[in-house]
Amino acid sequence: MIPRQVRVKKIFWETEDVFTLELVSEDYPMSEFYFRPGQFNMLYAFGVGEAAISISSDSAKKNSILHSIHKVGYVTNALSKLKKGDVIGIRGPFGKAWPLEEIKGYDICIMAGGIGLAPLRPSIYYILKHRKQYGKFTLLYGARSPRDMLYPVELEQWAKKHDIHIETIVDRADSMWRGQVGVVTELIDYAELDPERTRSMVCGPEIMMKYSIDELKKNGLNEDQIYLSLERNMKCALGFCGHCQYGPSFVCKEGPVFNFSKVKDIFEIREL
Amino acid sequence: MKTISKDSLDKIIGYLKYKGYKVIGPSVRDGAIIYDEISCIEDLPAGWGDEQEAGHYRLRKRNDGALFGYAAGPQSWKKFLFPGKLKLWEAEKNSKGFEITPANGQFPKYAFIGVRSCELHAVFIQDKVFNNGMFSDTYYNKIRKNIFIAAVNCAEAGKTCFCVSMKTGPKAEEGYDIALTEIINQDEHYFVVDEGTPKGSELMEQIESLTSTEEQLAAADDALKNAESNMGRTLETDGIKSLLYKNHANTVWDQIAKRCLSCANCTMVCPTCFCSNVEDVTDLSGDHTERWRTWDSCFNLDYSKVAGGNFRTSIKARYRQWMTHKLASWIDQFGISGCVGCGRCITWCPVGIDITKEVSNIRKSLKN
Amino acid sequence: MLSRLEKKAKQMKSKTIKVDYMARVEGEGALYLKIKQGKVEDVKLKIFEPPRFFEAFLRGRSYKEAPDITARICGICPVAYQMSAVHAIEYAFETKISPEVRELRRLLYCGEWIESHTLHLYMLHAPDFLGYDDVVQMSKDHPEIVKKALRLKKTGNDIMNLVGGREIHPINVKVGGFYKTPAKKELMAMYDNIKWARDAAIDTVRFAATFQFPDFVQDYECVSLVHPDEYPFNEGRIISNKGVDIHPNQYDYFFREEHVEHSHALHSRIRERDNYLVGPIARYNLNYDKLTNTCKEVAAEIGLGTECCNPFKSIIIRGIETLYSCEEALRIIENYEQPEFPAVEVEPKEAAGYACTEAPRGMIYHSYRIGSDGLIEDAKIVPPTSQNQKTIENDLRNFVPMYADLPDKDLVWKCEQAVRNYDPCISCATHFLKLNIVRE
Amino acid sequence: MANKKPKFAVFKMSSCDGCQLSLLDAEDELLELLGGIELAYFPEASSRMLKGPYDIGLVEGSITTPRNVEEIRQIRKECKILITIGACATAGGIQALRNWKDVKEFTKIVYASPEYISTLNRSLPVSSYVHVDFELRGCPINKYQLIEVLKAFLNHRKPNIATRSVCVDCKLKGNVCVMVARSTPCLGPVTQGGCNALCPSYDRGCFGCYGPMDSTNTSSLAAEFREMGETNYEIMNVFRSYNAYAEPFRKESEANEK
Ligand SMILES: Cc1cc2nc3c(=O)[nH]c(=O)nc-3n(C[C@H](O)[C@H](O)[C@H](O)COP(=O)(O)OP(=O)(O)OC[C@H]3O[C@@H](n4cnc5c(N)ncnc54)[C@H](O)[C@@H]3O)c2cc1C
Ligand code: SF4
Ligand code: SF4
Ligand code: SF4
Repeated sequence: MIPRQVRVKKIFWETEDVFTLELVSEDYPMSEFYFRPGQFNMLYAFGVGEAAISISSDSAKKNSILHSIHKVGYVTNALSKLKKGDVIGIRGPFGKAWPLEEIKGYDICIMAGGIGLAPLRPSIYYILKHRKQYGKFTLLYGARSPRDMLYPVELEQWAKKHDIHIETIVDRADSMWRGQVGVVTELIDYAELDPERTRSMVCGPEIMMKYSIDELKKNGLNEDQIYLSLERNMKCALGFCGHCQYGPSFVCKEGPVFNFSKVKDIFEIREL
Repeated sequence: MKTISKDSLDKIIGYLKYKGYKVIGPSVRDGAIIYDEISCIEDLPAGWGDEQEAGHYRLRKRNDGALFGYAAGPQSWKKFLFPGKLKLWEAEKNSKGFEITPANGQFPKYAFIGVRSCELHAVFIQDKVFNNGMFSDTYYNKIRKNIFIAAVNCAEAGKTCFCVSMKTGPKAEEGYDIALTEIINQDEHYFVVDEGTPKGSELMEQIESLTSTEEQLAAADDALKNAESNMGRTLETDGIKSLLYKNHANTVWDQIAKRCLSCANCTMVCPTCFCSNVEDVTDLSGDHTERWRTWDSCFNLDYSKVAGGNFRTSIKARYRQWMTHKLASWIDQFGISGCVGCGRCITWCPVGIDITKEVSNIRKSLKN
Repeated sequence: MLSRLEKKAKQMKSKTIKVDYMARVEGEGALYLKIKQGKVEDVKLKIFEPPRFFEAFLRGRSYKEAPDITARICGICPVAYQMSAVHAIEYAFETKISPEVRELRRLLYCGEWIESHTLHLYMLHAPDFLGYDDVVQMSKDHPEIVKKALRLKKTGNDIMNLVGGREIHPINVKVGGFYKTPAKKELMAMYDNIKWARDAAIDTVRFAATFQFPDFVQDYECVSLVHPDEYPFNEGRIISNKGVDIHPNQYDYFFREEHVEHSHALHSRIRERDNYLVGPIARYNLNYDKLTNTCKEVAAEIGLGTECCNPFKSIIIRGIETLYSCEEALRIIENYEQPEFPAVEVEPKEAAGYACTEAPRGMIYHSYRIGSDGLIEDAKIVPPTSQNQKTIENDLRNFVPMYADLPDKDLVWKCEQAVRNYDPCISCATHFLKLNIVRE
Repeated sequence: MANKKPKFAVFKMSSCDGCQLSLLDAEDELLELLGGIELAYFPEASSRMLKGPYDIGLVEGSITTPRNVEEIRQIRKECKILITIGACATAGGIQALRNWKDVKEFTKIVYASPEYISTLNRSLPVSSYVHVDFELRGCPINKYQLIEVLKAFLNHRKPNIATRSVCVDCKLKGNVCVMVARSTPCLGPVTQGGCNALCPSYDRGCFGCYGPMDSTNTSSLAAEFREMGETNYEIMNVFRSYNAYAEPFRKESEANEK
């Protein structure tokens, strides 16, 4: 339960209310912070508390780690006020990662909503780096508005430089937006999924995930071809505090990434 | 098996104290049997029994002077292994950032006197919880490693007990250092003692004892049989997991929700419930901070809150989570039921909601 | 030498002084003074604290709820309220409480007196004499005194906490006794600290005696409870130095609350006579002989005498009463045996009950009419501040001419100080006072 | 915490003064607390009355007069953070009992010349008139909770003020339930903790002075009280005390009116 200390190397704002922390350690070799895409850390703001935050950097980059954080409450607010050189606590990494090994050789369709792109970014880096080992690679991403879109510059670069098909959509457009308006599920036709060959990873608000999965299933994907990352209240991340229970699972240990077939029976039960 | 006189129990307590144990046992306080530090046999609830029903508890005077003639009370041993409030660490700001110091842990050496079979099982269950395969809880394990357990077999069952259904009693089968069976007849009051570990045997060597006679062993057996035959309640566990998993939409939950207060008493008294919260506190300057762990409950509304909303706002969903966890998902999580049939949640629910009855209500609802 | 400003002030013929919000008093009050040619033409101690209708909503409630409800009249002296209610109801039902419970109740009073007197003395009133805005400022120059004051105050609160459950709105008081009585060893745990507090109280009296007091002696009709054996807290006859000697059940006959035009406030007065004084000075003057020897010695040491008619010196008497409370607390704890039952059975019946007790700031009166079902049919409560209000105004009337020449700022300070002599608790007073909604 | 001391103010509406007294009752912490802030406005304790704006304002008392309404609107403008303290400020307090009665009638009972009394028909919480940043419960508040709230706001962290039942505190304290073991009616199961389960620790039932917890089932508890022999009238009164106008208690008391 005792956090280690890391230093803020950089803090920058992705959107109006999402910022990214770049963290480095002087006391420990950075290898101790090695993670697999999809895992998360518990970040501790001194005197304020902890929040579970996914790691959003490239797992191959060995000198620092990144977290993209949505400013929503006390802890995330405190983290947002950090300056270069400040020290925070960190525990982790925790949780199950995206099954990047298992899905090698398949077409990949990522569906992300809002801040949900952050936990998926390490997977994107990984797949792009090992591009040949995967089939067709599609990213469908929806945000509330153009200004809420995460990593817009990077998205553009990926699309330009790499073999990845990216489609974006926003709930509400502004005058600058030339793209599509609507919800992320509307993008699925662009993916031209080959159901047999496709594996999908989904992350975003629970309601977005529900409709995305419905859509994927309609396009012929089996439940076990879909992976999703869940959020629950989390206090310890060690499987002791009980808060993150999701039916028979603890999200901190057996999740946050689940194969959908494992949770399909309970996914639609309200207030589980 | 050995037989010791009633007064030898005092010697046992004395010896344990001499060995540096903090001896914890039952005593009477505020109209109930509670667990607290004891110093001699006089502290035990001699001649006290109890009368329990759903939402009802009264002490009852017994006429036989039994020291362990009561059923499970409002407290359980979990309060020693998994304290309600525990400081985890504190931290101080410094020029480098801050420095964290683990709470300078005091890990008392406890001797528990009077642990019932169901309570032993509850400890086994929490052993699994706090050593979950990936992580183990420091405080729990440090304390747990050093406890001395003097179990007591039940000679009489409470009206809300159902350990037989849960296969957790009434006989203490393992995990104790010594197990006592209290026998009282017209002119004798003695204990039949079973040594469960070398630690237990070492203790017994210091205590005057005789080898138990056939008669004494038979009396001990009868006592257990008596307990087994007068269990206050039963819970049908066959297929319980799928029963609850499949019935998440059953109207029985709505019925319960009308009565359940979401007060969390059931989870507080349950010997296996393990949920906790953490609180960060700071001093005025903000330079010093502490992290505390406290008992939490799935009945508390905040428990399932996240920044975007709350996963379980209705009382119905919270009760369903609790009962489904106890009796079904616990099995998936830890390979064992989360209920040991002690009946505490039934007795200490202010409105007397009865887990055994609700399970049977769900079963009945399927027949109709 | 008079300063230029003061000279100028002296030349001024008439002025109006307004204090919109009296500081360091409990509750919200305002002061209005009209001075014409050095004479007070009009004086109003105004209370704009909103009314809270306690007497009205006590109607229809069970007698059992009275101690909890009446406590909420005032967070400053809740014990006096709930205890007066309890005594009045026990009088109605002819309930005989056990001697142990009676002693414990006195102990609870000791706690409230120590706490409330210390609060007023050091935190609200002493800054006046020493020229500070508040105790925080004062603590910068006198850190040791303030620390000691806080510990003394805490001693009172500790007693209230243990005996009453908490310091504000205690929960342990009930008709017939207590819900739960403390064990002797719990009381003994406070003993040494109360001994310390007794010494601190002696120092307090000496400290207060060093203040500068205006030479302002008044002829008051002092009213307080008087008990044959003890300094009054919880019972006794109502006595005055001008001939009143009645049982509390005759209160309504002898005392009147009158409507006074200029202030729209109810002022208490003795029927057929005039205003009167309740509180520390009245108690001291009528009960000097019941004080402990230490109290008398300390009073003699500082030259206080057996009677005091200078309201500014009430601060010293608060110190002496604090000392008395410490000694009384020690006596009670020494002799205490935990009673077998925390309360006696109470049998409600159709009856009326009356009681007076002594709040730190003066005598409080409660009367109830209760039905056979135990429900309250009518209640009347007269708090100390409304009894003193007319006297406060009189004091100002007489006091201001002595200082009418001071610059406004200083005069205001002096006037406020004169009001604070009474430790007025406007929060409780207002439940019974008319309020003038026009704020000047 | 910023280097500049935050400006701190305490205001009073209609109340008994007990909650603000809690601050002065924190004898052990008072000097440290007041050393860390600038006491800009606290008439009960200080003659110094600085003008706003204030960083933190505490408000005690309910809104019962037109004057209160005016004041609270002004106070809200002047306080960056507005915290209400006590049952009066958070639920209307005991004076909200008038809300069921004709105020004119009440006025006549208490005052000889009712025409001078100017009050609103109802006693309402501060939040009925302005936005409140945090509500601290209790009649009176618990001083340790108050200090916790101040520390939390000064350090921009979440105040550790639980909103769940008194029962949890009772169990943490090791109390034996008065309802189960003595059949004493107790509002603990529907009342927010914070008092450290005071009344049950003194062998009496909770009477709800911290107001309703975050999710109440008052009708189930009322049914249990009825079972224990309480009359509807008694149940009505039990819910109609210091937090009478807090919605769950108000509704339950009304449900038992006849
Ligand atoms: C596995 C996982 C990965 C996550 N990854 C990210 C990420 O990459 N980026 C991101 O911005 N957010 C992420 N979140 C969500 C993030 O943890 C919450 O938004 C954050 O905890 C809110 O903390 P707060 O104190 O700022 O919010 P507040 O709303 O102030 O929280 C107040 C209280 O609400 C409760 N609370 C709210 N949300 C949570 C939560 N999720 N877990 C525990 N308690 C909660 C707590 O009791 C907390 O004390 C993730 C959550 C999980 C479980
Ligand atoms: S669920 Fe109830 S009966 Fe089962 S172990 Fe917990 S308290 Fe005992
Ligand atoms: S089941 Fe009973 S004890 Fe548990 S939360 Fe509901 S009412 Fe409370
Ligand atoms: S137990 Fe209930 S009534 Fe008593 S102090 Fe606590 S909240 Fe108030």
